[in-house]
Amino acid sequence: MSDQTHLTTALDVDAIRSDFPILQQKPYGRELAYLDNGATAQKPQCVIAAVNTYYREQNSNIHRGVHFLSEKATKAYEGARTTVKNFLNARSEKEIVFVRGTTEAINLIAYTFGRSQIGEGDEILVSEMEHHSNIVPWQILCEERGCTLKVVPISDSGEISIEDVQQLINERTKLVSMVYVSNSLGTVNPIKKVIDIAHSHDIPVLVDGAQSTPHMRVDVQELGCDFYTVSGHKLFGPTGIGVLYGREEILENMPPFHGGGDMIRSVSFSGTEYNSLPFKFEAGTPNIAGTIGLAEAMKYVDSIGYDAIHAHEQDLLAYATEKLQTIDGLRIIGTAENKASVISFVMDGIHPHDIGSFVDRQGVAIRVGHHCTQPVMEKFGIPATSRASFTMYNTREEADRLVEALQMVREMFG
Amino acid sequence: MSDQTHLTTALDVDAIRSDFPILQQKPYGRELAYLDNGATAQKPQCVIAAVNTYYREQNSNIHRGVHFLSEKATKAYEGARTTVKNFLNARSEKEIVFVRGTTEAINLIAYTFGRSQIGEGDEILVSEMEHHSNIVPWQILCEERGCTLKVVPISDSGEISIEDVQQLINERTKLVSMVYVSNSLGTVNPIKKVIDIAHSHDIPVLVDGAQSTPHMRVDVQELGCDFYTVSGHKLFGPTGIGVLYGREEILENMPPFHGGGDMIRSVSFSGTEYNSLPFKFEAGTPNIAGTIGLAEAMKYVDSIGYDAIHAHEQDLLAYATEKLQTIDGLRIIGTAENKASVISFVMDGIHPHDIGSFVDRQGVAIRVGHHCTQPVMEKFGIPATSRASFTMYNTREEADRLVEALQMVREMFG
Amino acid sequence: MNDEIKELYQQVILDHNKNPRNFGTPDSCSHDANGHNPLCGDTVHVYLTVNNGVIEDAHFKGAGCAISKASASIMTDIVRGKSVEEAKKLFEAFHKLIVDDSIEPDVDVYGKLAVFAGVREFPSRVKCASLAWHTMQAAIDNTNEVTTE
Amino acid sequence: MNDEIKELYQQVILDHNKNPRNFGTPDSCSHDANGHNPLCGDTVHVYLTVNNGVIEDAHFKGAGCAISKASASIMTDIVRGKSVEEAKKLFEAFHKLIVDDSIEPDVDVYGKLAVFAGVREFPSRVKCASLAWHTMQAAIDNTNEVTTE
Ligand SMILES: Cc1ncc(COP(=O)(O)O)c(C=O)c1O
Ligand SMILES: Cc1ncc(COP(=O)(O)O)c(C=O)c1O
Repeated sequence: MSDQTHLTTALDVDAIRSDFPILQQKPYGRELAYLDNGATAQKPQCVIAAVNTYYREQNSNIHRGVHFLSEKATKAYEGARTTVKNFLNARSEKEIVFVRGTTEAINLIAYTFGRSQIGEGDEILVSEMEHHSNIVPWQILCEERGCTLKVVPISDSGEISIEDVQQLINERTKLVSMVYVSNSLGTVNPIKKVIDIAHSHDIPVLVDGAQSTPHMRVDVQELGCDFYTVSGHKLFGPTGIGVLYGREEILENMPPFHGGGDMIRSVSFSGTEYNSLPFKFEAGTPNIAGTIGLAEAMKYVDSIGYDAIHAHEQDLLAYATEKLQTIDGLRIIGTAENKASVISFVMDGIHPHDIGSFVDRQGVAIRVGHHCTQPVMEKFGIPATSRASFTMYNTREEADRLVEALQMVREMFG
Repeated sequence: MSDQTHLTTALDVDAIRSDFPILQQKPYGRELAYLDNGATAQKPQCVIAAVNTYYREQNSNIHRGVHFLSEKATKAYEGARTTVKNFLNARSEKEIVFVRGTTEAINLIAYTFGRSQIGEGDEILVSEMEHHSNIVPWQILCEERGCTLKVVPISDSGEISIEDVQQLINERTKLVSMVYVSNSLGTVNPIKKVIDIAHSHDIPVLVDGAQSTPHMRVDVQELGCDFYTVSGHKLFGPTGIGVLYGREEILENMPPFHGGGDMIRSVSFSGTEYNSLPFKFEAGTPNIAGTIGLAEAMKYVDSIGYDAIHAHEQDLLAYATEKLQTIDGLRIIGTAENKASVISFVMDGIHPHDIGSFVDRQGVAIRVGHHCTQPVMEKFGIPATSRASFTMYNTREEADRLVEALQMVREMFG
Repeated sequence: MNDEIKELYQQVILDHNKNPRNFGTPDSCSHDANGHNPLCGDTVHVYLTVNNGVIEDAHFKGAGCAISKASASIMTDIVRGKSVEEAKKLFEAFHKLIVDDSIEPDVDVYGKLAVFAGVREFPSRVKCASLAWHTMQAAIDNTNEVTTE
Repeated sequence: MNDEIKELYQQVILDHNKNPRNFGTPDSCSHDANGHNPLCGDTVHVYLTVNNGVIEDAHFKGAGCAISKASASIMTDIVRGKSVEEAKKLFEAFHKLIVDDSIEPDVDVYGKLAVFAGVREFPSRVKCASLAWHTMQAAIDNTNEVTTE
């Protein structure tokens, strides 16, 4: 990779880095190289400030109030919903449900769509690279309802084959639930093709967007998916907030999930009427500050632009991949053709935990473990990997520092 | 009420007020009198700062990381759990589950304990003064399982009778779920007596603590309840965070709720093992900043002290009650002997919505509506009430301003 | 007293609230519908007698705040004698009037409706003012039930 | 290189990691248990031959990080010939050593275990160091399965 390529990325990384206060932290007296963005992203100052301002100037409960602060808070909250709607290009605010994150989003679908539409003998199709949050809710449902979880296998490069999807879908399949970008392998799945196949059989598709949203523009109408999930904390937003997008018709026909305030039209002991979308699925006081912070994060991402982010990340991916391969006995797990800037690797004779602790003391933050994808570990016959995941504020220098630290690990362990 | 009484309250209200930045807001150019604390409380600077600091210095995903930030964040998150444990005097951190708020807490119980322990012909006992979040989850369960929701009626003063509880409990009762402090009436229920009766029949008790925790010290061991809920945002904490306390033995025997990361010990497509408490009930990335802010809020409340808070609030309650009754045609709804500092009222010939808008323009924030307790409205034959709810930072002067504004409303509407 | 409050609660509105016109169930009607604002509990029932596309009679019943009651009262006064098309146009104009800051609440243009211009300063009250109109629309369209939220 | 890292990965530990002692399944044993650290996937199986309250033989098998392997290797070396009581006391002492900053890692007191004092600077690695010990304890107590979290 020549410097030429590097220079053509339109990102002003220094300016971006200065937007993220935490990057000034000095773990063990060293510069922080935060390469754990797949676990959670850091927050730009504008997001932190939006949360701060909310509590200092707008805080109130929403929807039912007629006073000054309540009107401010409601406007900010519903304004955030509009921002999310535009960000994902949903048709309407009715399709945007605020949840805690991807895990809650998938469980909501399992409890509502799942329990009303999927029964004995039915099948749900996932892939072998799913995060636990896209496995366990279906296992619980299957145990309760006598349905079956079918699994699209992955190849040695960490890819699914469209032929397998085609073969595994049948008249018993009631839902396809698949990750767009794998958090442990980096694989970008051909999700549009999967959706098209499923839809040709009238099967709805849930897309786990926890890892795709941080890396690429997602247009839910273009994708055509029935459900899409976002984890705010992975998208430079606050913790405890996320989005479930659902097509209006499909949400409309689902029973509610949580019962409580705001999701009802009227309550009496003789019978209760549910509210309209999206409120039907938002019982109780929501994470108001979280939604406002998330909307701010989306605006921030838009201000940088996905094209620039993507170019920058792909540069880092190519650069780091090349450099990592120079290390003795290092093997990259996940070598799909279409990858996001996530690199999992193992090193001969050195356990990922030792790698993690070691590079941490050099100021380099990576994640080690099974990344909540144990079936992937099983498939590759390893207990864990080390994972570096890059985002817009990362640099080639940080990749170099990782590589250096790994060389030291190699030396130490012989 | 003499000034003497006022002076004996140990609170330094001015100092407290200066801890809450939002109280400097000037709606329509007037001082803000925030009397909507029952809907949500404002946040002291220390809570806002804790959230801010988390994002600037500690932000990381928790539990599975070995790097600097991850260790910081995990320590802060689990430290918050210990603070909550001590605050409620639970036996162990295993009994403290972080949720979004009371609504999620009750729904979690309905989906787990409810669906595994309550079946056809069984009964659940609530009261007529429950918030919708302690009605609708049970209605959903009853419809699904063929069980029945029984209701302890309330008197004209807004109180339950222990005799009614005794009579309604029987061998079919599988759970008593009751609010400690009513959000629309202010009634403090004799919850300890209810628990003792239920326990003498071996029936577990869930206490909706959304409104009690802001007003009084709650010791879950002393109370003996099986479940207790907290909404952080009503306790001066961030939005999107709350607590479900559950006795260890009862939580241990419950099936999980959400499936996903962190709630599992191991996952494979041939079978999954769940994690130990409290993690079994905390799937996915939690609201980390929220837990840290909530812990800070609890420390703040402790630093003021519930005794002082209670004395101050009771003074305001007595003072405001007396003054409000001087207004022509004003009737207080909820006149229980044991009340928290919550006053609901109606005015002859004037709709609460008009009252709310009017007093808002005087800078006085109250809530108008059914307060998510429609059965209470039905019982009193009214569509809505106006509600002023007081907390530690409120003053007699603010109560006076409410009364003045209401007098103007009276004049205007004739 | 706050000026915007005075704008909102003009004497006309207070008067219609106290003494609503066309209040009660008529002996007969050709169209009717029930309207409900679940957030504040306001309900209104609108009864119309439409003949050859002309609203010959209009009544309402219900319980609600001053704004929603005055709105129903004035609406039923105003639409009487108007064609269904004219009534719909009035609703559109009315809706703009109560949400759009830039519109001059000219009495020559809006007639009695001009008194509702003050609502625009109270976003949470727009639904109160428009409930009766939504319900009239539903009656005309033969949708029997309408809720605003 | 960071000093604390050097403290953690002392030569002794690296050596035991590379060439673990007492590694493998013995032909016979009187007590055994399986230990598992679900967060990093470390597993260790400990086999003991206990006679008259004395641990006559100790082996282990498993996969894990350097710290957990070295810990199992050194532990099985050290407990051999010790009474069950002595082994339990050693575990207690070891646990204090790896969590308590104030304890001097005196070689005269702790012998080979002293090399694990560096773990205290790595809170997330305490479980790696103690897994083998927990598992030995479980074997003695006849609990067949133990997990740390
Ligand atoms: C692919 C994928 N799906 C789901 C999740 C779960 O997201 P959350 O923890 O935000 O609920 C994650 C995050 O770790 C993920 O990477
Ligand atoms: C008595 C009571 N229970 C439950 C709730 C619901 O709490 P949350 O909205 O925080 O889930 C409230 C809050 O309005 C309440 O007052």
